[in-house]
Amino acid sequence: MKQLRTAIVLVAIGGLLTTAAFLMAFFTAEVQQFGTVTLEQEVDTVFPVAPDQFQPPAGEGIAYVRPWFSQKIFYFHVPVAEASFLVLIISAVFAIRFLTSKRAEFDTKSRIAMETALVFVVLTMITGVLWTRASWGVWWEWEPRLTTYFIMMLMMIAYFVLRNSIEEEERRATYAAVFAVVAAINAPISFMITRVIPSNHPVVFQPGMASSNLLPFIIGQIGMLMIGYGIYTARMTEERLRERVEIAKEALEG
Amino acid sequence: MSSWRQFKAILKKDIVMELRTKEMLTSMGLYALLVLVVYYITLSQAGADFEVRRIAAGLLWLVFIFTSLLGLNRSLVHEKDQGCLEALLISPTDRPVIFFGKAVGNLIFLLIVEALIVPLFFFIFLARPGAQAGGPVWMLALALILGSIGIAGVGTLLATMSVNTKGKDFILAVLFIPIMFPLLLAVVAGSAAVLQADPEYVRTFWQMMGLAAGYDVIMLLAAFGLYEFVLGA
Amino acid sequence: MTDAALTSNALEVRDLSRTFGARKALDGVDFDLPTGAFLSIFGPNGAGKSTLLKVLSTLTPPSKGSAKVLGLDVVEGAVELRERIGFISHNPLLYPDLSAEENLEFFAEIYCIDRPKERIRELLDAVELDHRRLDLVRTFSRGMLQRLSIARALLHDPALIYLDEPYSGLDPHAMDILDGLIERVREGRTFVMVSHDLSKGLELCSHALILSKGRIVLFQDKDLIDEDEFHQTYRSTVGLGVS
Amino acid sequence: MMEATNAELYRLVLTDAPYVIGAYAILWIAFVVYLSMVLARMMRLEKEVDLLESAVSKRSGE
Repeated sequence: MKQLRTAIVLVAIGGLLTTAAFLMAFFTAEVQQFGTVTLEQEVDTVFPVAPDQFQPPAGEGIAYVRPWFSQKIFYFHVPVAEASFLVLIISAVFAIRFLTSKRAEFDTKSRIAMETALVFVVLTMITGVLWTRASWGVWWEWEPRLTTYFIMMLMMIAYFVLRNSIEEEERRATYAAVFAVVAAINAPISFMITRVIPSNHPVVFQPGMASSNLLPFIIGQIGMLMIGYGIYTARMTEERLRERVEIAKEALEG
Repeated sequence: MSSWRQFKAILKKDIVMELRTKEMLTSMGLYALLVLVVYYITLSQAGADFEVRRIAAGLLWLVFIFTSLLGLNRSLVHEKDQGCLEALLISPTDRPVIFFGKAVGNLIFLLIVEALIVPLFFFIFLARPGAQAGGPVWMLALALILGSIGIAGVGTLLATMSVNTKGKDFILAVLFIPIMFPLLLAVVAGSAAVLQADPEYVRTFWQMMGLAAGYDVIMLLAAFGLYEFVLGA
Repeated sequence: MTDAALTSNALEVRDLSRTFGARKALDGVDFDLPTGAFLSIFGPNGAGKSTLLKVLSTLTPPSKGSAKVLGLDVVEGAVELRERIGFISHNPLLYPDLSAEENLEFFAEIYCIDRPKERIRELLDAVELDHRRLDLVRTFSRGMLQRLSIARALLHDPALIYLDEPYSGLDPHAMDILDGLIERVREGRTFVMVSHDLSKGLELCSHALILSKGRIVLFQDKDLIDEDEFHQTYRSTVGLGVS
Repeated sequence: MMEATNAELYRLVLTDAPYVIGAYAILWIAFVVYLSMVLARMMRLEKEVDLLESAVSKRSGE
């Protein structure tokens, strides 16, 4: 089981990298700022005093910069989200290869990639929801990215609903591949169009971002991609086993 | 041009059949009217000072998205029922001709239903004394046409798949609505801009129409390219 | 056409396979059929009969091997080939909400036939439906539907006609009419029929083919067929397919 | 006195902490659960394959 070993190694390294990113996010990454907190009097604290333009009128207390802890979700949320996007595209590429070659293996690959993408999209949704709750105090906000991922999740669920409703194997594979391609074209359009409508989702990834922030992000991203590939490999191994079972059963039954 | 002749034949056949049975138009039209009744129930609780105009665009598109599901399904079931699609596939008809024949037919029926429902919707919900006037009608018509093109094009592709599945209507809705999401967002925003006619609405409108047109072009190309595979399966 | 005349084979199937994953719908099918022959294909359910018909009628490409129909490759010559084949199925392939004439007019346009009016009149006469030409197909009986469906298949005067279980669901009278019609149009045409009905299939055919699990079990000239032996072979393959 | 207000500052700032930790926890738990499900299924399949394939080879050996 060479593949299974590959999968385990990938997931293990991915796990280490994402854990490293997690720790770095708290210990080495620069804490980003999110507004100010005003206290009645000056206190002895590590929190820096806010710039002058945020200070209340004299005699009404002093404003401190508020560290933005919920931003730490970013080191996980964004890698997961980007990985989900990438895996969806990979699934669509396999779908196109299936359509042009009609070989069943590409259908399986496309399906497993779609399943991995669905796992990632669901996780993006969950972390996104927790982020909105932490930052804005609400559980759900119809804002562009959350909405896009919601739509992506619906499309991926629709993909599996479509598969389940067709008996004939080749037709199922073809329709699923066509839908995967349509979904992969549609996802970026949704993403773009939800952004055109004004919204308040933060753009955390700014060009001037400190390298101390960039490093854990990149490490987290690489780790997440490895986990994604590990999940994909593990599922493919499972599917191959399943095929062997089917072939053996058929051979036994005549 | 033989393709042109085949295209006309497919379109003419759909129209003759529809004029004879009036199946699609009555079912779609009636369904739309029923939705209007449900809207009345919904809005009756909103209070007298509620501005229906603010949500009118969304309500309008809601009717069309669901009635179009009904029509798309019907239009492909006709082809599927007696195996006629197979007869077309075995004939020397290019696959894109079949796609455009069906899609244009669906577009025509959808536009007819829209032409009936929009004035009705306007008189029931929007024509109140003292209500502010919206933008010009042709702008709304443009939004309706751009939206309907996308619905008919992508819908024809998805409906051709869903007629071959168990539980066709449900599958079509599940596939269709998420795929339609960007287009709906654009045309609802565009129609809302026209209906509310806030200052600067013309700019928003054109921006949204640009997005809708872009979606139509991309998705029609995709549907056009993928239709052959769907027919081949 | 010249190719077909040259080789005088209507079908040339070479090592044809149609697979999907581990499933083999067709597995190394290989045979020739002379022009003007009537081939009956038998086999249990799932033997690959309809897949073979689909490949030969250009609806699905082969996974391996090749098939030439009327001298044209089913993949490369698909468009040209479609103009020369007709299809009669147990489904009428007609629109119920159009009249007989309108149905034929529609298909005449699809096949881009010159002077469609005369051709349609002629065919409706031939299948004895002239008096019902303005009636909706919805109101037709099963036998009338089948007759009209033959008229539809003959519109473009195809050189080769596929018959997919044409007798299923027909009453004896309609079967007789269908027999007569097939007999009348048989001249100069090649036929390929898929059937469950052994006696009917044997009666009409000039060549018989039995498929089982995507492979050819038997392919014979009718004159060489010993009927008892044939039934024996068929029964054993069907029996094999069931267990 | 000073200590109290500093603590207050931390309290104000750390209200989002549970959500951050929660997000990480859910992610990890999800991965672990999903992968162990896959592994469990795979182990079962492995047994089935062994059983079936030995049966096949036995039959073909006969």
